[in-house]
Amino acid sequence: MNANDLFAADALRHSYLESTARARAHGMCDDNSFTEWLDPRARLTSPHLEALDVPVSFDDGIVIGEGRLKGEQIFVAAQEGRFMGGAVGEIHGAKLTGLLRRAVQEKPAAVLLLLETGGVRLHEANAGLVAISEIQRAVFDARHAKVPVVVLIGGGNGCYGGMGIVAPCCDAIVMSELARLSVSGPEVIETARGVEEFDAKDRALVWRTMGGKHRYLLGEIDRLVDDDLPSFKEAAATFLRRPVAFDLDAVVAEHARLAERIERFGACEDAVDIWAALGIAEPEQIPSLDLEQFQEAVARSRTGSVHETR
Amino acid sequence: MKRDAQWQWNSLALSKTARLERAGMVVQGKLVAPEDMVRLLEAVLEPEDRVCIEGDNQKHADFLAECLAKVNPERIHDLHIVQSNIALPQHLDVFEKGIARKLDFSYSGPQGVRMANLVEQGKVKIGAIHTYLELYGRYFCDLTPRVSFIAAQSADRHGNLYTGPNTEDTPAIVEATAFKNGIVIAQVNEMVDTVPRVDVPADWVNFVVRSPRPHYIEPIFTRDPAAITEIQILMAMMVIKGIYAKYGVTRLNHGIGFDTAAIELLLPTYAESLGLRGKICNYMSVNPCPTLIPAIESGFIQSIHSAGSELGTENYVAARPDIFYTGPDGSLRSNRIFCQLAGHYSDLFIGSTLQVDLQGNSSTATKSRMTGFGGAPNFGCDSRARRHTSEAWLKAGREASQTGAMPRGRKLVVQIVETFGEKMQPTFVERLDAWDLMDRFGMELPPVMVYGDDVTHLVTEEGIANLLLCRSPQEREQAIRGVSGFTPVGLARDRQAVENLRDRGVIRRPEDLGINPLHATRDLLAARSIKDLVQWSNGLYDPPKRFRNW
Amino acid sequence: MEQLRFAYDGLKSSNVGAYAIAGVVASGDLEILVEREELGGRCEVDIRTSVQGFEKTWSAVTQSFVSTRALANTRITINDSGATPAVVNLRLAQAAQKLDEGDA
Amino acid sequence: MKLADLLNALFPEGHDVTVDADVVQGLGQLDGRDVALIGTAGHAAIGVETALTLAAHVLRVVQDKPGMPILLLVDNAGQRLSRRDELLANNGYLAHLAKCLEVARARGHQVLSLVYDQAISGGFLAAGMIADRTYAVPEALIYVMNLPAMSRITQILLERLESLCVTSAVFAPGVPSFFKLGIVEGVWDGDLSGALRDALTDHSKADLRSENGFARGGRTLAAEIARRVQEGRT
Repeated sequence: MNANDLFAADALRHSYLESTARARAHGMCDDNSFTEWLDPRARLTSPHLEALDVPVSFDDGIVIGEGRLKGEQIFVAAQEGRFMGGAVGEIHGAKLTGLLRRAVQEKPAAVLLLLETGGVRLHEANAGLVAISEIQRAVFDARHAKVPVVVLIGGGNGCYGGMGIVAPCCDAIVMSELARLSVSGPEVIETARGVEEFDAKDRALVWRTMGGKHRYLLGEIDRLVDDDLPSFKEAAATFLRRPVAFDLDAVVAEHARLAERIERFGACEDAVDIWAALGIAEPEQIPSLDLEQFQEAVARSRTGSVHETR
Repeated sequence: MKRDAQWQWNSLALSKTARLERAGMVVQGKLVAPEDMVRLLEAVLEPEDRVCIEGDNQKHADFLAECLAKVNPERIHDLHIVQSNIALPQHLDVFEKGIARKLDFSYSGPQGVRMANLVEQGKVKIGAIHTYLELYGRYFCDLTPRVSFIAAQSADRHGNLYTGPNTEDTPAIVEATAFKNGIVIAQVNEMVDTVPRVDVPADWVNFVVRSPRPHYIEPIFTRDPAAITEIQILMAMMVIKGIYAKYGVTRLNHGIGFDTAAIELLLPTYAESLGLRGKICNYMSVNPCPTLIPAIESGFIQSIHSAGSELGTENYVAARPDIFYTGPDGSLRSNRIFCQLAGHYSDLFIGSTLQVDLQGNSSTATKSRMTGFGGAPNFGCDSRARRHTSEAWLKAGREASQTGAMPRGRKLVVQIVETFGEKMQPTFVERLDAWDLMDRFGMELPPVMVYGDDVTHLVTEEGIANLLLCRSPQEREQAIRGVSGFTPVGLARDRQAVENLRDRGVIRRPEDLGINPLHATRDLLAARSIKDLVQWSNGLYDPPKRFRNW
Repeated sequence: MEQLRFAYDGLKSSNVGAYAIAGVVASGDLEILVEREELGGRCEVDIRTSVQGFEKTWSAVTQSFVSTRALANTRITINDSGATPAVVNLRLAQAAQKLDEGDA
Repeated sequence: MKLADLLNALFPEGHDVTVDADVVQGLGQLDGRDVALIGTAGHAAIGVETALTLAAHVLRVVQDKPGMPILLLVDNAGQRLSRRDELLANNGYLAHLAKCLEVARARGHQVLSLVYDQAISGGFLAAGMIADRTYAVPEALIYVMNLPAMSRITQILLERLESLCVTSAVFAPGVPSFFKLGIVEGVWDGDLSGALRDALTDHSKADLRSENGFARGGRTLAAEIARRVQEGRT
């Protein structure tokens, strides 16, 4: 028997986490419909990295372009988490900003942001920081233009730093439980405040504090999906041409939710305490549940507003 | 001449009695309070005693090691430490302070650099570096401990000990000590009314202390499938098809690196697709490494004996008593010595190394560290005393046999390495660093892990060299160069000779085995993450928190 | 960083594919861009590597790779972050295969 | 610059400002009209409560004072580094603050920010750069991360980073770098109320930071690359 025949079925399980940014971008689009913009031949490598004798990449760590999803035109940007941790530099950021600005003009059915990043690329610190601010502004402009901006987070490095702030500025967030979303990373907190504040090596603690399941239960994200490309794609498709209201009523409602969160959970020591407060039976079991079991546990416990986002 | 009638034949027993009497001034009975332990040690120890501080791969008598490092060096000095694994800082503190002077050991791992420095300063005088079997063999010969510090999970008030799944070296240590009038002191994690099973009977144990905290234990054999590379997968495919399938290897021992983890994770996928289930990897001598779970669950591995356990696998092992050796209580009973023995007489050993020379000698020694041998040499050598036969053993023997010689089998000893290691260090070298280490420490031999004449196969990303088929030292050298890739050693190959070896099947490239390197992707792994392993185990495997990313 | 350049002559030619990319610039890995380009029949290889002093190794690796393939009039550009020859070889093969599949 | 001195210099006509738990809010009078003041003091580390309080002040201005210009007063130590804040999703709170300010902008409020003391990383992003335009006083301290920490994380020698600071605005901390990159629109020195008056005459909402960064020679690539993508020259 040919080994590769045997695994044809297994290969259908394309892990999102294990895929490269380029493979993810292709994977979010209908077959062969993705066209990359400023592809590697453009050789847009960072002069700032070069000045520091650090290896560069032809795409500066981000793949952008357009494709079709369920037949509709979409724009896609995918950060490569394995290059510099997906960190945002000058070129990297400008590619993403340009894509969002183009969306304002062309009005695709959605812009998908496949984020995997530690935030600002320290080697080009100031340019990276402002790039994130420009991305944030461009996201808002796309939303004002009624183009849904959908964030997908499923990479091993999570989505941190300034981009962790940008993500909730978008229309919707889809995560897998292996993904993390936060502003400060555990190592940063441990370095600044000590291991008693946050033991970054305790991965179980890291994930229940910042991982996909907790973010879902907190109401910070819209969908929790399995770690495979088709699941992310299906989830993304549900937001096509469905911009979320972005006006005074929306932020006032969000304000009330966030105030309530501090009130209800502000004194909780650990995520498990929050889950218990949400009325989940056996909250300590949450991390070990598969997606289906997790959804059941959440449904059973739903005390009214377990899950509600922007 | 016959000794006279006045000769003392029970001096060891008298010494033991004297020591126990001195101990009686410190403690009543067997149970010792932690705060009395240093005083107790000062009472029972004497200068120049041979002492074992149980230091296995998994469990460590760390509290007792700490106590020993606190005794007064004026009273207790020049001890001779006989111990398998120097893993904790306290193990070397006793030398730094002059409490101990001489050392016979097997393995020093993380303490290798500090050890090397202490040897150079003259604070540690090395007797010899052993394999586990050698060292424990000498426990019953010329290195019997006078006092042994051991670690166990629990004890009852009589002193019966339950070791937990990491029984490891405890039986050998206690047997040697207790039956030569030595003194056995155990630290336990908990005192219980009844131990789950008796691993060490109470009358072999002199003192028990409940350690203020559970003994040191780390999941040192857990390999996260997420870190397995495509190159390791390619080599694993070659091993499965070019060695396991070819010889029909049913009994074997795996090293604990990522290379062998890759093999384990390809069994339910790639090996299954080759129709090899039931034909290879039936019986293994190896710790319950989590990466074995898919191969067990899919019906490849039928039986595993382990030298020690691995954190997180307790419930899984207990739920698979047909596979593992477990006690009436359900938990694993491991034993380093028996596992070494089983592995020694099995059909194949496969493991990795840091350097290989042109004769195929391999070493994990580097210039700055003194790490020792552990168990690999006993697994990784031909079993010259083997008399029973097996398909794999006979086939290897036939390949090696010269016309007219007495027919016999050969154990397959496989070294699996990438041609370049970390930081572009070439694995293949003209001269092992082991020679420099020998010079630096005045050793009598270079510390070779596996001797070239024991190695039968070298596997690299470039191919498999079957050294059994080499008929001269020159052929052997070219066979090794022929799989050494782009290292200087590999670039210096005689191309024609290498092609000839390839024609004869001495060297086999992936394409010769029908393997396309581009198919060596992580999609072939039965599990690509720790979480996948948990799923394979139906939730029975409980990974330590540092391995969780969910 | 060290910059290395090699050029090879006398290779077979092919028109299949325009460009292909394989690998990622991550520790111990590299990215390889392969492009068809009129180069007077040559195959030109440009390498930027973070590991100094391995020119001979790179020369041997690329030489052995191009010699068996239809890579006349092809530019190979590499950003390396300390990949071993084993990984370099694999990524080269992956890039070549993608090129042969006419992938872009 | 001290907050009290700042307010006196900005609003000689008068101001009515309270500071509660490092959160500054109130009104300043300029040419007879009110400017809403929202911000932080005392090098505030911005955690969930701070962000939510700031957002509440923004929403109150939007609801009660339609069209009133908002001046963000920036002095922070970045986002608060704590496990508890991350447990509650500090990123969501910081994003909420940004969204409230964006809604204000969309409803016609001018939003300006002034770094009067220090602005660091995520704190600058969420509570400063979100404005239409950002300004700074000359003695302000703006940076992403201190150099020793940066050296540790990037594993680049501190001396090398220090020498890079001399030549590269992309890298060097400080107001001049952030001005050169187009991040800080202008430096307010001397007549602060005059500077504010001038700034309030500009009602543009466009994000011209990369263009300015290019014109000032600090960011040579961003503007052109973003434009290339935007215009489809890909």
